[in-house]
Amino acid sequence: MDKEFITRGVKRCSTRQFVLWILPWFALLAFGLFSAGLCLVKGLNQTNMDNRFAFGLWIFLDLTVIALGAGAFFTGFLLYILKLHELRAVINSAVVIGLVCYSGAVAVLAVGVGQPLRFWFTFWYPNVHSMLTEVTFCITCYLTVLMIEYLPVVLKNRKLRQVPSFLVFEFELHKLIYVLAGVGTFLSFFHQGSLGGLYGVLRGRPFAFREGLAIWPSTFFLFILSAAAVGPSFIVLTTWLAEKISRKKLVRPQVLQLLGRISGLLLAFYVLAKTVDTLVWINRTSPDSGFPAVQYYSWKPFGTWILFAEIVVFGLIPAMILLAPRLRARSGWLVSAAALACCGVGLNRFVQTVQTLALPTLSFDKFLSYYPSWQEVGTFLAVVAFGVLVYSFSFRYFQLFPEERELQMEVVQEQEKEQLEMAGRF
Amino acid sequence: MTTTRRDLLRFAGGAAFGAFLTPAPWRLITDTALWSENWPGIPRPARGEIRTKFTHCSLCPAGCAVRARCVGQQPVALAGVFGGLCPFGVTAHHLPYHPARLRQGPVKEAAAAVAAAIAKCGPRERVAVLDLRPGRTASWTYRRAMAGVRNGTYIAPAQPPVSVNLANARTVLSLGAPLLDGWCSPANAFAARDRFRLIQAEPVESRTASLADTWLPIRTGSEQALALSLAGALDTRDAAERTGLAERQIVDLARELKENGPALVIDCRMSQNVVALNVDLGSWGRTIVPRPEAPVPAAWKTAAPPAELAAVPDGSIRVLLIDESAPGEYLPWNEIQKKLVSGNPLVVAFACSREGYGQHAQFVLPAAAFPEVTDDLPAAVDAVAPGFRLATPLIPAPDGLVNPVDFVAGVAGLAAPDALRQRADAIHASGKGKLVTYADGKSAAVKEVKADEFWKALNAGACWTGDAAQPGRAPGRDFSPAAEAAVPALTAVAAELAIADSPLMSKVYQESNLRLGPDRVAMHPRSARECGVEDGAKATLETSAGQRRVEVMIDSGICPGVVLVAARPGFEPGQAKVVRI
Amino acid sequence: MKIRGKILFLAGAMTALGAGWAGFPRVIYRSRPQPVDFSHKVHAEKAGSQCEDCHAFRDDGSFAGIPALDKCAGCHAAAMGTTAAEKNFIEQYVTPQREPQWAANARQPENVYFSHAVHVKRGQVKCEQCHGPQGSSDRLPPYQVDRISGYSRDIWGAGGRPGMTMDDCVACHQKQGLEHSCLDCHK
Amino acid sequence: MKRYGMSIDVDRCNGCGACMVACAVENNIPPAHQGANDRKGITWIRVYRVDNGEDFPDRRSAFVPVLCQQCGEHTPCASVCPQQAVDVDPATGIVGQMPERCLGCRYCMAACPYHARYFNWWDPAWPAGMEKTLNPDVALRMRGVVEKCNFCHGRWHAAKQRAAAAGKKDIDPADYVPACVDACPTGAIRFGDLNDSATAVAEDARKPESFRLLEKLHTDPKIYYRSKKDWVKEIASAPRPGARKESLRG
Repeated sequence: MDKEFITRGVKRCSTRQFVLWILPWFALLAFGLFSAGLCLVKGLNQTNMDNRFAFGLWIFLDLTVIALGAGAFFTGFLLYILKLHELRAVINSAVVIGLVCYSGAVAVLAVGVGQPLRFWFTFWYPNVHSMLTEVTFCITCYLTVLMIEYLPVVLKNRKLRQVPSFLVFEFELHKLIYVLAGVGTFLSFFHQGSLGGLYGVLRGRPFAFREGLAIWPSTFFLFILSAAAVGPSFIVLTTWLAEKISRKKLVRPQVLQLLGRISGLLLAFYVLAKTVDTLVWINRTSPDSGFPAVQYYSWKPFGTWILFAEIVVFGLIPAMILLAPRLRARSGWLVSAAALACCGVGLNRFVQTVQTLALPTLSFDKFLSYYPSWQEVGTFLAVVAFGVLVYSFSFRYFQLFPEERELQMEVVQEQEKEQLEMAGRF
Repeated sequence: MTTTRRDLLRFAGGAAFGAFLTPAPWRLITDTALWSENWPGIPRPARGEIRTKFTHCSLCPAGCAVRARCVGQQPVALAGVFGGLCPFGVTAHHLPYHPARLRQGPVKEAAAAVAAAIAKCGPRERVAVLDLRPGRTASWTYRRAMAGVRNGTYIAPAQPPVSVNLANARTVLSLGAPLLDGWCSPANAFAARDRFRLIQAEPVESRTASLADTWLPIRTGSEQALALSLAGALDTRDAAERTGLAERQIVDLARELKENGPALVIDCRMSQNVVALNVDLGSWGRTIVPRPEAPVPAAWKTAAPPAELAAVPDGSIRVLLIDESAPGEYLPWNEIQKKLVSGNPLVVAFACSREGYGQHAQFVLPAAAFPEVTDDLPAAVDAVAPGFRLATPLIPAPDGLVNPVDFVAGVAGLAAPDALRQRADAIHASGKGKLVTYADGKSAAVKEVKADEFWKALNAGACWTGDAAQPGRAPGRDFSPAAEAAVPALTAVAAELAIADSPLMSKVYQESNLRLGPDRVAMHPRSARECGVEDGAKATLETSAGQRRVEVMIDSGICPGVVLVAARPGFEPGQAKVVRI
Repeated sequence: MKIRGKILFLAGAMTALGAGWAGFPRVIYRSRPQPVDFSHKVHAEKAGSQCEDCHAFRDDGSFAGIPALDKCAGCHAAAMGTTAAEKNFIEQYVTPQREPQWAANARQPENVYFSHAVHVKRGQVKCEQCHGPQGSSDRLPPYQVDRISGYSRDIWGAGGRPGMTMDDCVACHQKQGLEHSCLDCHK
Repeated sequence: MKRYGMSIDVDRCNGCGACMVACAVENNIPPAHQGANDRKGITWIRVYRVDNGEDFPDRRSAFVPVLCQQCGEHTPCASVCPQQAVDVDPATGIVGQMPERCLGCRYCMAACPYHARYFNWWDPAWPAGMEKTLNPDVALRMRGVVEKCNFCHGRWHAAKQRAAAAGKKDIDPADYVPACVDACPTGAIRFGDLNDSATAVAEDARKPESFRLLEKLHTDPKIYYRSKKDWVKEIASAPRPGARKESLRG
């Protein structure tokens, strides 16, 4: 029934099948919206956050999804600025992923503040010294950019093309795309950084506090680097998932390998930088503020293992795999390495947000624990469901993978050739 | 021509565009934010002229002088006149609004029932008043009333026969008395604090203990033994065994008390042994003097003498009127119950809430809460000279309350027109002492003020202090041997004084763990392990006061084998059991 | 066809503009009449009274604001003039000892701390500077309150009214170089 | 320019909690919601119980009142607030918090090493009738905003007004004393202008046994604690796991 919406020349599952696929996600979304509603109407007492654990699951979610969404800006940057044309194959899907991640993050931020009605104060009375101001400005701006970048994808839809003015508009937009990519890149570089700064500037939390260049602590740059590193990995991951779920070939393996290679390269840099930063912090920054770094890791369960896992298991190892052409060539290795990298960035954001708050600062403090309430988890899941839905719809009705059609042709031709050959035999 | 969908879209587009050029959308955004400033349901503090009123806090016998900051007539903040107040005093002006506060009661029915019960009182059966805070003018009225009733008895918890003079002390040994935590007026205690060395002998590290110069952690119930051995009436080895101290410590302590005098030994009720020990140490007349009392009208001398509960024969009280509106030391209910007649005795309690004896009484009649009461205060345990201090109401009492004094006087057919005024006049007539007014801090000799002015001043915020009486002959040093009580496996000890508290006290026991909340107990890790509970565990606590659900807290400052509980009215230290739920 | 589109667009814009500029202010404010129609002018001329005579300071420097009934009753125990307003006032309020519920246009929000003593006595600010020519007005301005925010129009509203909005305060404080922190004026 | 500060004699504090409730009375802080606990309540000044880590009978405790330390140098909370709801008053050195401007993002709470900032998790509510006892000099806060100690700013306003009414240029120090100082029965807390070396506070601050919490963070707190006991002085420094048993009460 929705045939005329589906791009020519690509196969999509039957409407019934599609409905069956999205229904559970819609259910999840509904539940999530309900719990978010509770938090908005009854207030944040619905969460398990408290005066000492002022941030919880949500801020962790924000930092993580935005790091993963970095693929959007970085792929754009590689494609339009550095002219890596192979990446045209994944740029659309990258944009969708970016859109999903950023809109999700903004939504959660809106639920997470005590007085959402005052959201505009940040724009009207901004405190330029606050990292959160930088974050808010950049995220909102970049979200608009993403929407504009998303428009062409939408307008290319088979049905919408029928409106002539849309076509014109879309064409005009295309001229803009380089500007957009540039702006987008700048903005996201900036707020990936300010998200890192968010905790790096906390002088009162020596576990997170870092020295740095000018007004920016070292975490500012580490976040940019790590985000740029895992962004491509996440695209590899999602594309692979899409291929598996839709049981189709969507991009040429070389593209994914290229992404993997870039990811690995940056990850290697990141691991190096992170190591240096950690050493400086352990030997200078932390002791200078009166906190011997060893004590952070003597509060169970957050022992030194967490540092090891962050840098080696989820940093060095995937970087090695992705840098080794042989391993990279095998999709199994490629994907699992990408997955490792993504977990790594997640762990790093977790350490930044949760462990920082759990550790005591006053000598008579306790080591604190925190478990999110179901309302918090629900809101978290809403973002996930929202993401899956947007991606599914975009995948079904828009052309996320331009190469898909050709790949399909090739498959068909091969089949025909075989048939001919067979015919020739007899 | 027809309007198409496009036309509508165009119109709408234009409207949207135009709207942004008007103040409306921006104003709406602003207004919603402003609306969040006066969020619905947030009360608005009343404005008005700021006035200052004075009174005396009647929450405990210390009776601190209070300066009240009022908006119009309503007190909004209390502060001490001679220094700080305890947290209960600071928030006392909330008590009338306490959710558990009693506002209505079957007054007529109670009066009728009492009259009927008195009418059919047997020859041996008694009508009794239990007064938790003796020494007040109200107490005198009760005693006079009981003198007028057949077999009328006035019962009160034993009062300290002496009061202490902290100002003179150089060494103070406190046997479990919370000297710095509400035993006497905090202003006095801390004014004198820097001049004496404080030795606290107590099984738990109480607030006083943590501030004391020396804390002697002794076993529960061994205070008397320590006192006796210090007086040489008990062998040191024996005492060491009972208290859990080293003999050496006891010997040193004894020496210190002798050498670094004037010494003062106190315990919660200034028991006979402790008084005798003080006499022994030669403190009589220096750090310890007989309890002073302000003059009373000669006509009152016919009043019934105070009786201790123990002195009343069992099963003899038919009518018991309990005044707990002025809280003091609560006598354990099971003791009281023994004294009641077997066949339906009548118990009437006058109280602000059902918390206390109300649970056991047939009738609970609502009495005035602190800033509404008109009452006076007995001499505090740290008052060397006689005094007269009024607790005058800061706000009018709501309708439907009963004044226990009037009720009892009515029962006895005693005309008690304004006993407080009579007392004041008697004091004035004595011509002794001086009148200290708080507003200006001036003091005038009583001789110089007229009776009316005297009375007016007392009501407007002033106190009368008489001349310190001569100590007279010291009481003979006769010691009552400390009963060798078997120490139970787990002993419950009260953490706080049981005082009615404001909802805001949640700051110190719910929103922080500074004080032990009513639903919490604290114990040493070891005894917790023995009971099979750990920190934060839910458990049931069984004491003589009954059973209740509590949350366990670990505190290694508590003597093993002791469970620290927040005292409730009627609670008494003793055997306890903590069972995990 | 094209023209028609433009016309429709403009029509839409015009409607919105009209509604936003003319209609909206009427909708957003709720108006409340004053209990008594009181003339500052009359009192200033006939009784020759100054502002301070009725709007007095207390000893602690706090400002009494609108005088209570007894102040009025001091003169108006019985009718002094012949106006219906006064007659009405005496019957409605003085005789039954009922405080008139004045609607104070100048009452600042709960979160604002404004001390008349500091401004008038130390700052030497004239009443008119903020309240406008209230003293010579013949009738009280109607009390207009924002339906959503609940603030009086003088406190947070359109221009053309006496300057008692936060922006007015800030402007003056900046001029005087007296602007330190939020808590200077907020409580 | 004044620099208001406080000195707290830890050896004198008996942990009665009068300061905590007096603060709540003065600043219109509501009683706890039944769901509140020691981590969700609002206590602008909070008395912690610390101990020397020994076991009975060698255990000794001390009580440490902790309120906003009014940091003077790169004040952690002021710099992070995205919408200027936190500011340091140059005239008094007091760190101010504007509930009406606050977005409730709680970034400042994460930034504060002294845990002196509190969030309104619930709508403020009082038992029926008790709202009559609210203080008109302090505005009530709404749900979803952060609040903290501001040295009883309402009293500062009142003092300024009294001075103006009396035609005086400067306020009388006796007129401006925070509620906790007023209420403290032990006289452990002193308040005054640290810039004026004659004040008792400035004197205390100079005493050898006086210290400030986490001084090495270079936030220049204006609350000076002091104690003669060495194990009490340790509370000034960073936590050392195992050195002191967790103080489970207080």
